[in-house]
Amino acid sequence: MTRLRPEDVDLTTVLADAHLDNPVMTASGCAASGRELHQFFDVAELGAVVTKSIMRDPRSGRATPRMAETPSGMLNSIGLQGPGIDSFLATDLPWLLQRDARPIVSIAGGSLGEYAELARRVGNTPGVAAIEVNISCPNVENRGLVFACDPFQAARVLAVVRRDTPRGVPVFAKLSPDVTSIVEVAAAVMEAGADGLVLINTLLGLHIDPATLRPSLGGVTGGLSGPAVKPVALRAVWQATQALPSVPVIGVGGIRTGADALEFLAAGASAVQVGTAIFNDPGAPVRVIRELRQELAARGIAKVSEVVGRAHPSLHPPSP
Amino acid sequence: MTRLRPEDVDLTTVLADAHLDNPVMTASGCAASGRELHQFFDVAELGAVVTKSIMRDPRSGRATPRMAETPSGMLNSIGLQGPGIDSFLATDLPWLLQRDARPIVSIAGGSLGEYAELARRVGNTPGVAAIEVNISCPNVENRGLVFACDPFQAARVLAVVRRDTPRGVPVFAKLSPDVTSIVEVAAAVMEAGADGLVLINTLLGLHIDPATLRPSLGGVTGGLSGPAVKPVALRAVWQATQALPSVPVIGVGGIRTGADALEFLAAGASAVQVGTAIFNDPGAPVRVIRELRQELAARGIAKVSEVVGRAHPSLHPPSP
Amino acid sequence: MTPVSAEATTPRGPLQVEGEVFSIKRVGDYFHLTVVADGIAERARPGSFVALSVGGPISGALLRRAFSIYRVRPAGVYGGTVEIVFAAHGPGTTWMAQLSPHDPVNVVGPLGHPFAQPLEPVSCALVGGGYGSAPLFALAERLRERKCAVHMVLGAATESRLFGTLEAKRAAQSVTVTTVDGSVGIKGLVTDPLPALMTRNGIEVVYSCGPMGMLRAVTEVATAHGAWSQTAVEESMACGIGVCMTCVVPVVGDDNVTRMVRSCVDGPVFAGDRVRWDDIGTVPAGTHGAPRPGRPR
Amino acid sequence: MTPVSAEATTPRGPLQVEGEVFSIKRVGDYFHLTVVADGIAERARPGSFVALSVGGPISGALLRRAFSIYRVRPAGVYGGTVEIVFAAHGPGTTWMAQLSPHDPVNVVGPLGHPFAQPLEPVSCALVGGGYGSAPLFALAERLRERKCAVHMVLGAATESRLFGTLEAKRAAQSVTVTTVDGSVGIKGLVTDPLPALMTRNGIEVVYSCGPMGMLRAVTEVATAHGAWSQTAVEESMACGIGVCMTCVVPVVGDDNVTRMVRSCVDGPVFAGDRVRWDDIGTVPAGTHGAPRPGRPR
Ligand SMILES: Cc1cc2nc3c(=O)[nH]c(=O)nc-3n(C[C@H](O)[C@H](O)[C@H](O)COP(=O)(O)OP(=O)(O)OC[C@H]3O[C@@H](n4cnc5c(N)ncnc54)[C@H](O)[C@@H]3O)c2cc1C
Ligand SMILES: Cc1cc2nc3c(=O)[nH]c(=O)nc-3n(C[C@H](O)[C@H](O)[C@H](O)COP(=O)(O)OP(=O)(O)OC[C@H]3O[C@@H](n4cnc5c(N)ncnc54)[C@H](O)[C@@H]3O)c2cc1C
Ligand SMILES: Cc1cc2nc3c(=O)[nH]c(=O)nc-3n(C[C@H](O)[C@H](O)[C@H](O)COP(=O)(O)O)c2cc1C
Ligand SMILES: Cc1cc2nc3c(=O)[nH]c(=O)nc-3n(C[C@H](O)[C@H](O)[C@H](O)COP(=O)(O)O)c2cc1C
Ligand code: FES
Ligand code: FES
Repeated sequence: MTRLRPEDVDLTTVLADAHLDNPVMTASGCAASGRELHQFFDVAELGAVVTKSIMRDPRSGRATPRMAETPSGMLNSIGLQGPGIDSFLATDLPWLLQRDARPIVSIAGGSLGEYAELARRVGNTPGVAAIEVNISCPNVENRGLVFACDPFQAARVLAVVRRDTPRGVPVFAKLSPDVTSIVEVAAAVMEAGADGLVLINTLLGLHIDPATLRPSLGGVTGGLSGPAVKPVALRAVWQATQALPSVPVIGVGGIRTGADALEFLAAGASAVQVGTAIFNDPGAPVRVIRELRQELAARGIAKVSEVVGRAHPSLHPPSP
Repeated sequence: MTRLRPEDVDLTTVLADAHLDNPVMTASGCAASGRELHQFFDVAELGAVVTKSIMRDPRSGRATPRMAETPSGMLNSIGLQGPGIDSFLATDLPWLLQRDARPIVSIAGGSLGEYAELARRVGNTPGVAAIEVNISCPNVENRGLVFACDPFQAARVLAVVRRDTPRGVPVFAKLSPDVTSIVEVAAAVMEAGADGLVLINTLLGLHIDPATLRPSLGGVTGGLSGPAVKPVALRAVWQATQALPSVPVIGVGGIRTGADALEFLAAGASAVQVGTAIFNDPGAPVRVIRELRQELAARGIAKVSEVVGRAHPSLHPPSP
Repeated sequence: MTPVSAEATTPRGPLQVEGEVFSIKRVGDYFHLTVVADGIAERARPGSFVALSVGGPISGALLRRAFSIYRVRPAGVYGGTVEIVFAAHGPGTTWMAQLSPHDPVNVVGPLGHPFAQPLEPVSCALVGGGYGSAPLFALAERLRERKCAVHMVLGAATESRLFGTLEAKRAAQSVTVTTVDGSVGIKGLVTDPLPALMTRNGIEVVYSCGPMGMLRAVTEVATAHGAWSQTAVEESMACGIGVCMTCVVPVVGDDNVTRMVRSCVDGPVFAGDRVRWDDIGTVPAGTHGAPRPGRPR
Repeated sequence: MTPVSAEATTPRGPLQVEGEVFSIKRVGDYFHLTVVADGIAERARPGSFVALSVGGPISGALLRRAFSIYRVRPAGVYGGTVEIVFAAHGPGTTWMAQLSPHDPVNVVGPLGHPFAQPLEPVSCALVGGGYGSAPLFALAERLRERKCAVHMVLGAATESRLFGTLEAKRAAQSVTVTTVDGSVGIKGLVTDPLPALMTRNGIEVVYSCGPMGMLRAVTEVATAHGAWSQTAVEESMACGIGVCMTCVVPVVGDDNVTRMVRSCVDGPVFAGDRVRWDDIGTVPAGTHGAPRPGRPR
């Protein structure tokens, strides 16, 4: 066998209508809009840059403290601080496009109307590779219940976003793991028209301040992320792709290395996102691309698509 | 202020009808029936020894590998290997009682009938401090769905166990965090007659073997435990005690130190269990008791009961 | 007199460097750590900081720890070095205190918006609380190069928590020391001697670094004397590079609008009178994008 | 001839000891680590193991790593020591390979059921694969004290993965070495020379430690020659002390019933002919408590 060289591995990835050079993205909220990371590497090297979830209006976010470190992870309660869609479309998105980056824009809303408006405005901007729909937001019209926790409400959001997003711009639903059956929510949003799934958003957690014995975070509870949640994220990807084998899935949760990325691909993801690991290593996303090439080459796998779903015995019977 | 000495802190704890010397227990499945740990410390020093969930019949458990290490945690898929109730009552329970330990017996079943039988046999054995009901088991009569994931099925189990357990022996329901609303399940089991809650059991996770790119565990998915899950466990305790302030809660998930135990008490737990940390430090449960005394003394808190629920602003307004 | 941002010097922007411990020494209650980390010295400016990873190769602590740069030396015999002064506080810094020469240590830096420096040769007070004095020495040097008069006020709870009192004598025209317990210097807070010192020396800019409470009090004194204040704040940071939005403080902009501003890139140094000290830990009403009453978030 | 358990020696039972690295040396592809850990030496028996915590004070790796005890020295000038030989395999052992003298290392041990030793002075073969030879030297010493003849067979993939070939010459009447690549000794597996060696020396007990596949093959040879076999298995262990049930292997009891048996306390040494080698990684049908067909678990 002639040894496969890392640089010869084909990393190109197709996610519904989105064609990417490689399957590695930033995770929403962990890379702002790419500008700061551009000091450490060229953002055009990434499969895509997923931007911080943008809302219609400017938003101050929650009170500090907004973070607490936890074993192999962290909690955050940012509360979706952001400049609002006008400023985003005027400044952040053009910056990414000028650098030849592939932007996937994450949108978040408090009502179906907000989601629809965001979908129209983002979807009609040339150069947007896809829309990621963050449904882990309280539904203003429904007692503040989080859309992602109810398959019916989640599906309504996706139906509206798909309806108002131009054809050719794929729409991905980002799901919360804090549900009894992620497969049920996944099936509901796919049924409603989503083109794929992003799994997973953070887990709900709490941190107690040892000095005051009160919750540390300004927002009381926060979202748990980082390597600590990797087993939960892998499980969600595996369950969703086992139940819905043809659905494109983007895996996220605790990815730090190319080996981690490979595990998500094997579990069924077609692409991956790097989030909290960036805080430890600002160069993590490009390092993950490099390491993924090496992991694939070392196994003699010439195309990344070949490894997607390997962990599913029913879909990929072991070679004899 | 005269300094409070650790040995003068009052750790006595009341959980429904169970009176304990201190609030620190082993977690079910992480201490077998106490015998092995007795090589490292006297099991009578613990508030209680919670035994490995026992089923009616002997049980081989799942195929190996049964564990995988994960960042700050581990996955297990033991599959409730155990000797069955006859052997347990003949050997393990008498051993604990002879050592003056306080046994809390964890029971698990595949049907309501099994739970009822276990409740009767365990509940009628003198010396049992309480019954802990592990409902994270597939329901044989209901398509193998896990009891803990459905408030209605969970409540049915607790109703049957409470009915068949003698008065005076409290019954605790151990809940799974893998649900959309743990408060809903908590309310349902309390309504059905449970005397208190144990929060939390493991989170469902997956590990991929880097060599084969297949799931590592014989049982495919496994339960995530250890410090990685502490923020999720604290959140569950906080949510449940916020919604049901008068319910006794035993906190479990990632506790390693006295400071961790204190955080659970502040979040609303009246007692705590030490699980996976034992695998790192076989003396962890008694060390946690010692450290908890120190933490309380350093804060001038003379009775452990005073600290329970401190993190709830509504229940404990901050002193001026 | 308006302080302006330090001049743009090339090379710019932060680096990530796998460095190596050159030396680590106890200094009172603190540790003085020198790390060989090429390229950082050349880019550092007074007030910028570095972020170190902690816990080693299989660390359970994911986030970097932020430390003000005390001193740098550009590449020479030993490669460029960067020096910090830290307190062993929680698990991460306790781990750092166990480092030995040649141990690897990963550094990201220099980070943050540094101290603005005056164009004219004015009189400056540099006020440091505890290890907060560390970044003031490089600042003092730059100010003296600009022919500014430099007066230092160093305070701490007790003598062992003071850093650099001896070095301050070389760095400044005058040095005033305060301790809460009176173990050395004036018994009290840095703000006790500050007003008289400002009047006496015609101070036009007050620089400060230390606990939030001190920064606020120093700013009050400075403002009351009509002086500019430059404060280096310390807010919990997850990324240190501006991407996570955890490190925000409410700051009033030129347009008089309060914004939740990132202290890692827009700070850590802010004009003291722009920070809403009383409202730290809240989102003050009227902040840009703050929740409007009656609308659930 | 029936091997019986090693005599009960007081003190008994495992300890948890905060030890200290005495020395660490490279030996071929392995590391030879000596730890000062009082009390363990006195309790250790050939075939027992220790479990070390890895990663330091803020480690993200919670579980201990298990290693056969190579050698012990009871408390003397330096306090009691325990020695292991390990391969830097994954993150935990890679971290261990970076240890230096005086570094702290937490040890639990001795753990596990040791090699059973014959009462009569019989002829024994000791077969080690890779670092699996490490526990055989202490065993050889005890066997020689019991006037047993000791023949050693050490095998590995290649020369650098052999451990203790020189020491074996002192420890045994005969030493046979095999390597898969033929870099030293006989080209092949330990089971290639074993049958002839057994016949030649009238071997009655075969001890083995190494990869599962080797243990199984050695057991087959031993059984074919009517000899007893004692095998030290290596199964993933979460606790090492018998409380978690992760480390089970299917073993046939005296009652001919197969049970899933803990290799940390009931092993790691099992009579080779009692282990259902083919069924490792499964719960064989008929195992005590195995799922019955048609009943979901
Ligand atoms: C810009 C800046 C400059 C600093 N300069 C210095 C310095 O020169 N010398 C020094 O000793 N310390 C300095 N600090 C504080 C230092 O970062 C903390 O003491 C350190 O992070 C504590 O880590 P730990 O693991 O010991 O504590 P832990 O409590 O275990 O830390 C847990 C988490 O909280 C964060 N955290 C805890 N305390 C602080 C704090 N005070 N500020 C920010 N984050 C915190 C940590 O980074 C970590 O993510 C500075 C902080 C900032 C933001
Ligand atoms: C009774 C016994 C004796 C052993 N004796 C030795 C010895 O003398 N020398 C030596 O080099 N190795 C020995 N091993 C194997 C050694 O425990 C593993 O190589 C080590 O645990 C790997 O840790 P890691 O962090 O490098 O690998 P990782 O793959 O990161 O380990 C991840 C997890 O899997 C477990 N694990 C991984 N490989 C093994 C394995 N082969 N056996 C058991 N658990 C494993 C680890 O303990 C850890 O919990 C022994 C194992 C057992 C059970
Ligand atoms: C500080 C922070 C901010 C985040 N903000 C968002 C967000 O705006 N929208 C979103 O969909 N997810 C957000 N997330 C979740 C991440 O995109 C990701 O789903 C999660 O952190 C798990 O991946 P990780 O472990 O790699 O970080 C945020 C996570 C962090 C840590
Ligand atoms: C190896 C292992 C076996 C377990 N077995 C049981 C069990 O039999 N019954 C049960 O209710 N919980 C069981 N658990 C869950 C623990 O009791 C506990 O709820 C969980 O591990 C979280 O706590 P920890 O992080 O302290 O381990 C088991 C956990 C582990 C790691
Ligand atoms: S620390 Fe992340 S934005 Fe400032
Ligand atoms: S490793 Fe836990 S029982 Fe054997």
